[in-house]
Amino acid sequence: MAVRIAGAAGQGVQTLGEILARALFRSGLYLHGEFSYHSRIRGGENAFTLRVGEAPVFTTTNDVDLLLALNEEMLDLYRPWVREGGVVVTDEAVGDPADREVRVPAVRLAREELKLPIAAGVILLGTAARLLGLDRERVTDAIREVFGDKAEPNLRALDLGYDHVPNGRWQLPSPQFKHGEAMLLTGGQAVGAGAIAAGCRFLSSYPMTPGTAVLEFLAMHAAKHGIVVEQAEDEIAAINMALGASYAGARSLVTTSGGGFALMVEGLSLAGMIETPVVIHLGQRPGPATGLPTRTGQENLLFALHAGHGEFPRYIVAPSDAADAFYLTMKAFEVAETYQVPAIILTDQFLVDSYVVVPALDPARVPVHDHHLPVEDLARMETYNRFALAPSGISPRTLPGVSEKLVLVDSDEHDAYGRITEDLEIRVAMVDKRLRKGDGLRAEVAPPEIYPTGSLRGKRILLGWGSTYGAIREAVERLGAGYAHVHLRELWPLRTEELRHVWSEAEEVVLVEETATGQMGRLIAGETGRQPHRFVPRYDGRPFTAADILEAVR
Amino acid sequence: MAVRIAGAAGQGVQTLGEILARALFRSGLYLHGEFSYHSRIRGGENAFTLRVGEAPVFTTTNDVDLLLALNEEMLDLYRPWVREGGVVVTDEAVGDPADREVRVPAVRLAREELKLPIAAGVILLGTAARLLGLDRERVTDAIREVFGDKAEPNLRALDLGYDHVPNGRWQLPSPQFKHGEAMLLTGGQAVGAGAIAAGCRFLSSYPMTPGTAVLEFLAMHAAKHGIVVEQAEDEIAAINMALGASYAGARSLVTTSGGGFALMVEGLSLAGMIETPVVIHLGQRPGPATGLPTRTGQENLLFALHAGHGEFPRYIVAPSDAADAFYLTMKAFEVAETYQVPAIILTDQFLVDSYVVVPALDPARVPVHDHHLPVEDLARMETYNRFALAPSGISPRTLPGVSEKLVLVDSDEHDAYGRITEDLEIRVAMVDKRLRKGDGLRAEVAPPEIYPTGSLRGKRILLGWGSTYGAIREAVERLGAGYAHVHLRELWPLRTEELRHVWSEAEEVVLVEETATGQMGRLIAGETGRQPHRFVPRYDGRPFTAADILEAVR
Amino acid sequence: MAEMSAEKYLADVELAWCPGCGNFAIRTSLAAALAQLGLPPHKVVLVTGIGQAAKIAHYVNLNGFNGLHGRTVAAAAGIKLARPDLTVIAESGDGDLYGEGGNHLLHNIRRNVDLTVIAHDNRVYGLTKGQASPTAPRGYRTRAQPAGSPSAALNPLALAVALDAPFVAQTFSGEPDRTANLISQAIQHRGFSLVNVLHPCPSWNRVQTFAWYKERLVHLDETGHDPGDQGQAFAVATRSGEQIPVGILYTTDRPTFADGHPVLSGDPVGLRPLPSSDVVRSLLATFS
Amino acid sequence: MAEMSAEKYLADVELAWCPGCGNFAIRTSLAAALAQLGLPPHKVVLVTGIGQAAKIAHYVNLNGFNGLHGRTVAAAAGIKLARPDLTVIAESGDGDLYGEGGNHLLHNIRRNVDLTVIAHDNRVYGLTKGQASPTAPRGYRTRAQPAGSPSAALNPLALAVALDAPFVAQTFSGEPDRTANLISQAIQHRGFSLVNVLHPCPSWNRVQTFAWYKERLVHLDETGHDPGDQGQAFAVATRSGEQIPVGILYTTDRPTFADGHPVLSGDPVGLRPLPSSDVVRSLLATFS
Ligand SMILES: Cc1ncc(C[n+]2csc(CCOP(=O)(O)OP(=O)(O)O)c2C)c(N)n1
Ligand SMILES: Cc1ncc(C[n+]2csc(CCOP(=O)(O)OP(=O)(O)O)c2C)c(N)n1
Ligand code: SF4
Ligand code: SF4
Ligand SMILES: [Mg+2]
Ligand SMILES: [Mg+2]
Repeated sequence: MAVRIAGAAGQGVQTLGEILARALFRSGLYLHGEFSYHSRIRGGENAFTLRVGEAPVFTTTNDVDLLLALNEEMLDLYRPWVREGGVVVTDEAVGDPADREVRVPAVRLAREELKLPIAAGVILLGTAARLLGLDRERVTDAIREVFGDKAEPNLRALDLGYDHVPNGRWQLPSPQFKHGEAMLLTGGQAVGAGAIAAGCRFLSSYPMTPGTAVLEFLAMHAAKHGIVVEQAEDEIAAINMALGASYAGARSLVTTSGGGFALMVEGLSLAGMIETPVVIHLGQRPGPATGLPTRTGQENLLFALHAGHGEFPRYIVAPSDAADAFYLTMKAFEVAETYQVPAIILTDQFLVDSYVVVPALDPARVPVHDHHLPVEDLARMETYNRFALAPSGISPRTLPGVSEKLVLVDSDEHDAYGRITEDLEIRVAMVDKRLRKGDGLRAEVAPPEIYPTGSLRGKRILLGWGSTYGAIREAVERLGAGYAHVHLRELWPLRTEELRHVWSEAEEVVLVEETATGQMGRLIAGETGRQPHRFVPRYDGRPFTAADILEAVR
Repeated sequence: MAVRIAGAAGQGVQTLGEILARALFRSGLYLHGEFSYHSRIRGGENAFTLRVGEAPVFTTTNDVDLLLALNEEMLDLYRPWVREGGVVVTDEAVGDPADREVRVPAVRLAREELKLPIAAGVILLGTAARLLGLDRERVTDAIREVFGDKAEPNLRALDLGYDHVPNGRWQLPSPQFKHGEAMLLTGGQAVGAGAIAAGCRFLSSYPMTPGTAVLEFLAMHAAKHGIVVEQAEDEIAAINMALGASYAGARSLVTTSGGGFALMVEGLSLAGMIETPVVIHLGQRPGPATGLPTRTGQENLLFALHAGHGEFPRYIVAPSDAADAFYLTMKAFEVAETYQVPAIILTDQFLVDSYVVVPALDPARVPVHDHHLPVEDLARMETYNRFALAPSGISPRTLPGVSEKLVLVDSDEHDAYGRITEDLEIRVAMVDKRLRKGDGLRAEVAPPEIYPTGSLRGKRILLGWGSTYGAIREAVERLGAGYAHVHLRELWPLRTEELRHVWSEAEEVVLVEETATGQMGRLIAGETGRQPHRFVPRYDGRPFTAADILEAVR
Repeated sequence: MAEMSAEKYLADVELAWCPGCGNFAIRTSLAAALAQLGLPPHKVVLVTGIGQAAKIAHYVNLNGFNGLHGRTVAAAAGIKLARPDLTVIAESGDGDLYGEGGNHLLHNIRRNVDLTVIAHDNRVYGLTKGQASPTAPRGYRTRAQPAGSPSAALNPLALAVALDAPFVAQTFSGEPDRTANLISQAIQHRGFSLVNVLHPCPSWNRVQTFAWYKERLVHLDETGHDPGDQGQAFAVATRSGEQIPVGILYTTDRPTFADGHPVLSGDPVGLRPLPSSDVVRSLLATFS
Repeated sequence: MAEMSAEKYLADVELAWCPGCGNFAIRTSLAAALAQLGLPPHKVVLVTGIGQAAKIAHYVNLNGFNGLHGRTVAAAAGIKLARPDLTVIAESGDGDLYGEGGNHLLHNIRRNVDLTVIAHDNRVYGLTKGQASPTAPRGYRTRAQPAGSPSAALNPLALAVALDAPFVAQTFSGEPDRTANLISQAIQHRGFSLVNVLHPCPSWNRVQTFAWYKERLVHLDETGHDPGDQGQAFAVATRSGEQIPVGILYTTDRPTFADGHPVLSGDPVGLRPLPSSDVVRSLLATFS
């Protein structure tokens, strides 16, 4: 079952979508809600596409059963995607009365009955909800949650729409989970919540779609959770402020997109040199340059991996869904802190903006610890060497001002104390020390997920990473025997052994990626010598659906 | 024959080195002069290492025959590198009189006879010159060239030193070339001269070692050659000013090092999107971050290749010596202009600062052309579409203000005219158009150089790129049969066919690179699936010598 | 130059701005200014960055360089240095010009390149959904600043006056004729000009509305203000409280970047031919 | 706080500055200021960028964050926001603070974080061999500007006064006691403080020498200047000609970043423990 709400920016598409998602969630159903929009504040094309299921749904769809079109343009654009037997809900003034749409006098009712023209959308939503078989009470709850003390007129709007049609054309499945067993959130919220759960205390960022979602989430929770959230003057300030704060003891996050990340590259290299943890949320969108600001893509993989002058270890994750985004964000903080390295969370607009119902998140799955040197140990030291040549590469770390020991970090090559040096032997020792952390990091990374489990012998593999997970999984399920799905969620360091194994077993490896050049293939080949046999690209800014992949693979 | 001049910053090591180099050049000899220095203005360790030869010399050496030590510290540091039978020239007050150095009362003479303490170095140089068998007249000429109207006291200093020892301990080879047949220049000067020869009209840059050399060279020639040279407020301004100037018709260059390039990454992506040519000289030095500001390395290969969000074609060259730097800089401008792409010249401190004698440069070897649409053609067009979907990917380009046709470029995805669009079909067409330029670019790239020519069957290959050329070549010459040298000077697009051939023929491929992680190996494997069998790293900030490679390979 | 019709500068395309936005009027004022000056469209380059304001490059018939967010003035300076024969206007939002791009503003005022910078000052980041821009007042609440912006508002006029910018003016989008007039004077002024255009953003800024501005405007040409006096200009620029000065705050005439420049006095470098082989050979001769 | 010996702040390492450089005296003045205030070294963080001046982080016994060229003030702001319990000093060259880092200066004055910024103003880029810095006068010749710098000098004092920086002072390295005194007052002042320290660079700057400065200094505390008057401060800052003002130009007391901030009023976030699982669960409950 799938629903699409489409309208212009300013018509409340996202709000309507969120209400519908909440109502379905409150009905105990799994769902995926994709928000697709133009880079403007009023007008243009906004669409919220909602899939409902009895099991977790992690991807979107092209075809829908019900289209709620808020204007003529959207009706024309999206009607072709309504399935045979589907329904279109519109205002009575939209479209051709001859067509067999469900036509509601929403605009008129909103104006005349409610004196609130914007409520026309809620009226139409009410109609759609009843057609879908949604309990009025669930929608009422959802409207209260979303509108808070502005709920009243919208509840009346709901009733107007709900009462416009007779009872359910469709029937919804019975509830699949009880309250508390599942959660509804977006990928952006998941990253934000993961950061808070991992002890993030500082965020400095400059707004940039889709990174802004995380900035706004943390801003909202800052006071309650004791986090300094500051909008920086630019992205360079953002990363350097974050590194300052991290040096001073605050687990720090920055959030941005490709263009902003480009400006942070020098700071990333600084993080590598001063071995100061920082977590970077990089929400991808299509480039080059400003590109398509509100669309999705996976074009920043090789850029994120090789960004920064000089060689230093880093940790890169690419969550496949919102639950993953929560856990991997926690892990990114913990790994950054343990290894004193920068960690990058590579998401994309699709993941960040999509609503999804996931099994209840359990923060205990990713334990977090304080990694600072106990002050007692410090007291016993003659001098404290911030960059002591530890065998693991991880020098014991303390903070300025917590003891009489001084803490010096330096962007130049430096000695164990942190003082600038041009001694070339120390230089070599420091490079070696920094790179040794790569061994530990490699061991932190989980092997790629393989579905179905069992032998890969003779199979065709669909290989993916990040937010294409749901689409690839669904495609593989539909393809059935002879196909398998190999998915990477932790991208760097790369688990080369498992990948070599995949290649040696499989008949064919097909890379599925939202780029034009197949970056993951080039990365894997660079490290293992194994190249994908085929590549299914997408680079129009829209997320893959299972149908797209099936069409390309079959 | 090799000579080293070593002293503190402020003692004139580079000037003395340049005089000696010029004198040898005027004597018709090939030479290579390496300048190694600390990141400070006074004090520290500066050394100029000069090799002389009867054929072009492209690399430096650890061992020398003559050491001119300007202070005690340098004497101690470099004496171990004086070959058996070599000579050390110092001031009488430096070192232990018991040692068998050539000790000259240079400081005293400079103070008492010349009233110019700094001239002590020239006195010692005079002594060294005579020992080397250099004609006094050649040194006199060199001093005149270097000091201009301040030559006089230095000529007297030369005499004082020259007369201090009897005639030549060594004899120099006879002249190998006549005036005009060869040139003496540094890699930095070569890049600058190549830029001028290719019609560079605009340079905006922020000082950063070793990139500054090119900024200062062009600044010096700006007035004469009609080039606007401007020191920008930061590197971001530099690249954006350069792109503005290029859009407006000026062939544009920026010059920097890794940290400054990091700040240009967003601008690089802009160049890709607006298809506006720009040439970036990226002089590498060891990182991460500020690293070792005055040292050399090759750590920016994968960074330069993958820098920038989004996917777009680029052209990357890595000159192997100063002559190459001249020709490849010309080519970089011409390719950037032809394909409307950014081009990166990847050099390093070693190449930029080294003096070398090369066969006379011939600018006609790289033809340059005007690639703009003739105004007559424009007049015939109804509308001018800056981004017309040309089969080659290269849209006909004109400039603002040369006709009534308007020229619009946009960092957002845009249509053929240049107007912002969110039409996803146009998006796909534009990505395809931009990437199609890769085909043409690939055809521009020359195959890697292979030495000795002939079959590679069963050979061990030393694979390198950029400024390690001389050291690897010399090592292979000394290793003799069974070894070959494969060298890349144009790095991207990669000539994958030839590389596949190398792998399929050779017994073993050994990558020689000034990094800790073997970036060229990862790059080649990423594109061809072939990984080097061994890797000889260096990352202490010093250039490879042939001896280092021999030791590692044997 | 002959006056032209303002219409010809306006592109016939859909404008993606919100109904009621001040950007519409600024676009019209720009066209009117260009028409007043009779500048042929192909002799003007409009340089913009990224943001709602910056979309204006697509809504006019001029040469356009719609570059990166924040780099508007840098790109404009490059264009002007390569092509002094063109009129170069840098136009963008307050976030672009004063936030991300602050350093370029600072240093191009020093440079005194002959540019006209038009800032659309709505005190918010419009395109990214309403965060505080540098000109937002302390305490201004948004989704990114739920407890209120902790920083004082940037005063772009005081900044420009302090840096001795040759032409500093402020205007309000709701006064299109005055705005057009100021823009045209700014373009004519030799050297760097800044025109800060206050404009309402009905979508995000519910404080500084059309009416709010209307009540507070003080027209400097009616107060006897002397734009030639830097101290007075500074006093006007920093006058706090309920009065918002509009008009020309400051003008001065100091050497521009081009004055006495060894290369800019000749042909525009963007139009010079490739070097002759003789010239190149003479350069190379210095190495032999 | 008890006065301490200045010696203990000075690291016993080789100083890589040139003989005769003003940096030596600034280092001593900094130590004297800290000693005057009796600040324990481990409670102070010295943040620097890259350049000759910036090497000072290695030459003192303090916590140190020697970050990137130009990013000094940004890193310092991050440190101070995470740890209001520490005294944070940002110190670097004029190229670093006013050139590459201009935007951070601008916006941190707006932010009014309680930082002390000490600018070593030698009017050149010392470490990269003498190019013009933003404070170099128009016409100043270097290897990168052989025809003379085409830009006007940046006036950092006028800039800071215009942005209403709470403490704006200038001093000369050749007057170490006065310099120490001003630094100590700047540290004590609530909010953002800028101390511009003029200093000779004998290696590159042959114009603004020790003697050149000595002849031109005017001590503001001897002229009856009122630092509380912004207009007067602006007039002093922009007074052109042969007089160079030293002393406190401007002070004001305006809300700092921390005032009324919902988080900064509590424990320093850099010292807070990891969140309890209860707190995290209550956050997650909002999703169910
Ligand atoms: C480097 C970079 N950072 C952030 C963004 C995202 N971004 C686009 S527009 C904008 C703010 C626009 O505000 P303003 O300049 O005031 O223009 P307005 O929309 O208000 O007219 C931002 C932050 C970007 N495109 N590039
Ligand atoms: C991003 C970046 N750009 C350029 C440099 C090169 N650089 C190092 S120091 C310096 C200038 C230093 O001048 P200033 O800040 O005035 O300090 P001074 O040496 O004069 O004390 C520059 C440009 C760098 N390290 N990083
Ligand atoms: S968001 Fe504001 S500034 Fe942007 S177009 Fe809408 S009303 Fe205008
Ligand atoms: S270069 Fe100048 S500023 Fe730097 S240490 Fe030497 S004299 Fe001082
Ligand atoms: Mg704005
Ligand atoms: Mg300086």
